[in-house]
Amino acid sequence: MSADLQSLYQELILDHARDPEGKGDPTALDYTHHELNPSCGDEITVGVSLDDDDAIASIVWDGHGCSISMASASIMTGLLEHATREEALARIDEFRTMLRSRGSIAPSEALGDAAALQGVAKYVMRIKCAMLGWVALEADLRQAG
Amino acid sequence: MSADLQSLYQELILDHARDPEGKGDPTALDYTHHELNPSCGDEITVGVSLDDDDAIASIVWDGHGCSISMASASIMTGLLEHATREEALARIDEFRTMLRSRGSIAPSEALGDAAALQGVAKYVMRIKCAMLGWVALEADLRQAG
Amino acid sequence: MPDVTPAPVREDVRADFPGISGRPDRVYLDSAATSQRPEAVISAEADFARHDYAAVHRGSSLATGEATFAFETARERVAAFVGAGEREVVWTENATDALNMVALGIADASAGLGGERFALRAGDEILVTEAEHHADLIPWQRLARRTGATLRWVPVDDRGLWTIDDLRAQLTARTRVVAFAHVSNVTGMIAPAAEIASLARDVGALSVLDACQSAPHLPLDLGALGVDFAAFSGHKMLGPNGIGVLYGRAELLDELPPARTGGSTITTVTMEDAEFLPAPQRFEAGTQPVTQVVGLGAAVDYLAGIGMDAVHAHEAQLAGELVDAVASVPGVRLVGPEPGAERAALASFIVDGVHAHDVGQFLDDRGITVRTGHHCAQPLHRRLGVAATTRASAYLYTTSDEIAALRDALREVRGFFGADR
Amino acid sequence: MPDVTPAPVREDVRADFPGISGRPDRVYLDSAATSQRPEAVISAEADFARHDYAAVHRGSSLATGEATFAFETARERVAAFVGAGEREVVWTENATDALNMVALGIADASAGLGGERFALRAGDEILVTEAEHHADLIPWQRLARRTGATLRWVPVDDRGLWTIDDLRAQLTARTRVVAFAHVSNVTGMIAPAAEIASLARDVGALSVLDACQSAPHLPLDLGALGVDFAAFSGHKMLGPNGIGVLYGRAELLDELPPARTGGSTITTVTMEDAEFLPAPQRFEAGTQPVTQVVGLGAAVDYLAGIGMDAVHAHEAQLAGELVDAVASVPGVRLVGPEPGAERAALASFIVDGVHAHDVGQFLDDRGITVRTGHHCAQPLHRRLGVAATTRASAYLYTTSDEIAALRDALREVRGFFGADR
Ligand SMILES: Cc1ncc(COP(=O)(O)O)c(C=O)c1O
Ligand SMILES: Cc1ncc(COP(=O)(O)O)c(C=O)c1O
Repeated sequence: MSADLQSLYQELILDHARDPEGKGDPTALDYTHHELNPSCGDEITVGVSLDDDDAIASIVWDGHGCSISMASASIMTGLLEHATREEALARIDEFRTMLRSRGSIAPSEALGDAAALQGVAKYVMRIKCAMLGWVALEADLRQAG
Repeated sequence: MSADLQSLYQELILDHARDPEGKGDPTALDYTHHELNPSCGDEITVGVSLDDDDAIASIVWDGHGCSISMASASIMTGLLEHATREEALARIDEFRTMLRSRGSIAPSEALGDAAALQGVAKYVMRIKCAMLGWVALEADLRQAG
Repeated sequence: MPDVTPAPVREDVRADFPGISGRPDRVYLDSAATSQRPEAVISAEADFARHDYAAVHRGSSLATGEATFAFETARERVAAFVGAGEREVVWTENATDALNMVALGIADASAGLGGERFALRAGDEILVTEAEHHADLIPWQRLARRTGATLRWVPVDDRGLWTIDDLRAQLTARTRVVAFAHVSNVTGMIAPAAEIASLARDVGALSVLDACQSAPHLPLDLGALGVDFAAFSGHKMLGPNGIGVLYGRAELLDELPPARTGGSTITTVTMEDAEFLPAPQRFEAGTQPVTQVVGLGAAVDYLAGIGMDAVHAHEAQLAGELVDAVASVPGVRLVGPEPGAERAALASFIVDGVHAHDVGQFLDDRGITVRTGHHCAQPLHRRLGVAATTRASAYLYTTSDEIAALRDALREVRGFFGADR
Repeated sequence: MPDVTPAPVREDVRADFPGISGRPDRVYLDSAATSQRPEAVISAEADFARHDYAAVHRGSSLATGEATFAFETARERVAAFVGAGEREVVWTENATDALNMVALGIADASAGLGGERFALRAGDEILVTEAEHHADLIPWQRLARRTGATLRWVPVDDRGLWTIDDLRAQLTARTRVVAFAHVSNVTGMIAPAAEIASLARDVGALSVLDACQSAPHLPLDLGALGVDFAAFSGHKMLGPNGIGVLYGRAELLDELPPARTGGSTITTVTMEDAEFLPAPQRFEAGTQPVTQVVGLGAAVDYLAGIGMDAVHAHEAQLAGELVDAVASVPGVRLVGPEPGAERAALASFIVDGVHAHDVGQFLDDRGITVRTGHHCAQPLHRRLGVAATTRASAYLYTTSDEIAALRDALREVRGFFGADR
């Protein structure tokens, strides 16, 4: 087992994948968006509702996919619920930049548990997996904006 | 001037090109066929009439093209007028084989002045030029057959 | 299959492939996606680019003559390699392009742009199978929409398989095109191509063979199979990227309208209209992938040197080992023909509780390159009840040791992801 | 044109080209047909094939990741080289393929297969020029036949030239497409592309630029020109065969229906229907010419390293010398702009009394490679009153000595063929 693989599939990630947070029926929420990874057919639908202060009241998602995409959506839910719209968009941007950096940019504190997905940056073909839920949430928030 | 070029453009060929035999209006003859060299737009129409013994009574052609194609049509006229249909088809075949041989097959006596076109065999892209009139005549003779 | 045992593939064949011998850390089991190239092919391309490079079929210079000669003799060799006449081989960008050329040509015929015999009318039927690669499905869907024809398909069973009887059941008097893969890139099933070509002929339909997974691996005689059209790609048969072949029976190719038009395809062009050359030139619009044609010529020379019977026998052996390797691992489900049945040297499988991407990642970490995803066959995967499978595929340079390495790694996958708990 | 004199093209540039430096016996004046490749491009391709080769955009293996990275960064560099966004560069087989992709996409839109904004109706007009290459003419003729639109054209004068006023005179309220070459491959005339793009926009027509002869030779900023689509080929700009580019403004490309369909272009596929990805992927059906993309990336890096201003300045100098060389020979008639006027570094000419094939043969014997024929522009040649011309064309590796050699040889042509008697 290489260190890279160990760091990609940390226990935290495998746990989230097995037992994801926020999974449910997103259709009742204010905004929903469906995202698909064309290379494998994985899909996710992310729903979001905002409160009066433009903060995220709740995130609910449904979908199927690899452990990286499922864990990533699960971690995202915990991280961004209660963030303001602006904060959430900034976090999504930061997460994307980190993943695309090929390992050159370390996650800031603000990314919380999502830092565990840092190992994905080494694997170009998995970035889409890790981003799947985040891209859907981003689309929701842009609709809301 | 290379020997190859000298042999390609022998005086005999340049003379035929300047002063071609058989050039005229082919449309009055029994069979006519139009051939075109798509790479340069050169064209020829060859007409032929056969006598009762299936021999070529006359060949008349019209067209424009490079000196090789014009000289070749001119030489062909002298060589094949009065040949039988079978003989003419055999000569056309022999001529083609010689040209395609990349120089490995020498012309037989039967090709007469057409032997002067032997130099063309070295120049793949000019074979079409030398064959233009012959291919048209071949088509005429096949129609007649 | 010949009666006599073919000469085996040379022991030292791996040394010919820099992508294999130069990467001893890697077990390359993704040849069904794209094959590695022997040095002979790589050098043939590079040498041509260095020394003989010039435009082809345009102008009359010596340089053009040399390049045209190299280009056309490669055509003769590729044609001979698949049992075609040289006028029956059209260069395309890839197999996908070749299949589209047929579908778009039929669309143009249906719109009155020539080739009347190919015209489809509303209610005519196009028949494919549920196992097709998207390259042999979407062009036909689009053709149906362009012409009002109906797309029908042969359904597959739980393992992704179909039989000739299943196909016969879908044939009708209105079937005008029957398109199917010779060898499925997901199940490895080998279709009875000659019988299907003859069934199609009987109802007056054109047969179109997707030969992507057969041309590289089996002795192929398209003339003898009797199919009307066929398509395959250079990059799956030791050749370069960017070169594919459309095969068509000469009399059909001469009449099919060329969908893609441009230079070198014509006799006379006016501002109003253009007249097209006979095949193959009528389809070869614009500057052709000359270097790649030379490379593909070198690839078929290389394969012919090894002998396609030897390649096939080697792979038949590996196919058995692959199936045994996969079937021996608990919690792993094999797609395609049952163990023991005939199949190409590829195995797609589903690991219970572990997504294909994760399986692939784990194998990759062990240096084993496989393919994960829907392999451009979404309808088939939908039928199998999964979004993605993992596929291992072999070629003449694959060894039994490599397949054993796959088996050993596979045994650990479920444990690593905790799917065995 | 920049105000400052650009750095000149490096003196030793010829050493980079094996097809030039390795053939000291040859004067290569046929770069407008296809260019020679620097060793950097040839090696980039061969090294990729040897060491990094794997499928792109399919599956998730490390090998695929590396290959995909090489493939996509090449796209970024090619896009930057021509002033495009990276999503605005679609890989095609060649420029011909790119132009067909637009024409066939519009045909599909007109047949109701998506991209409604592109649909043509009977009576709509497509405008081209009489000087177009067949690749930018026949696809529009066929589109007109498929849709009932009318093809109109800008006529050329005795020298093969047309002006923006000539074009304006043909524009109508029904013009929906204006397609023209940035630089004519026969006359060397440079069209005012930005002005034409803006005229087209004013009448609501799409502008389509054939940039085959400009992308290799001029600093090009497609975004700034404001054209809607553009096409060019790798093999004319130091890159490999088998790779071309379709440029399109992102919002247009995302809506144009893909005529060629297959794997890697889709999101969801059922047996009935397929949904396509945004551009550029929606157009890149099947296994892409990955090696050639890597090679084209190396080619634009090489050109950018030399500097396109330097290339252009070098060629402006050579263009003048070419024109002088040709115009100085008695009995030789120059086509295209008058001596002194702006033109690309190419010169087509007619030798009185000697057919172009014979001229070419004579020059070839002197080791000078030129192009003879109609250069895929039959209507233009018909207008010039000849079936064929001879064309000499230069590139960054061409020297003044080579042009002097052309002039000296040209002086003997008529004598040799007895045309001066
Ligand atoms: C002006 C012009 N347009 C189009 C083409 C066609 O390019 P290609 O043959 O690479 O597709 C060429 C070159 O042949 C050209 O010079
Ligand atoms: C069965 C089958 N058909 C078609 C294709 C498409 O081939 P290409 O991508 O080379 O066009 C492939 C390979 O991807 C295949 O395996």
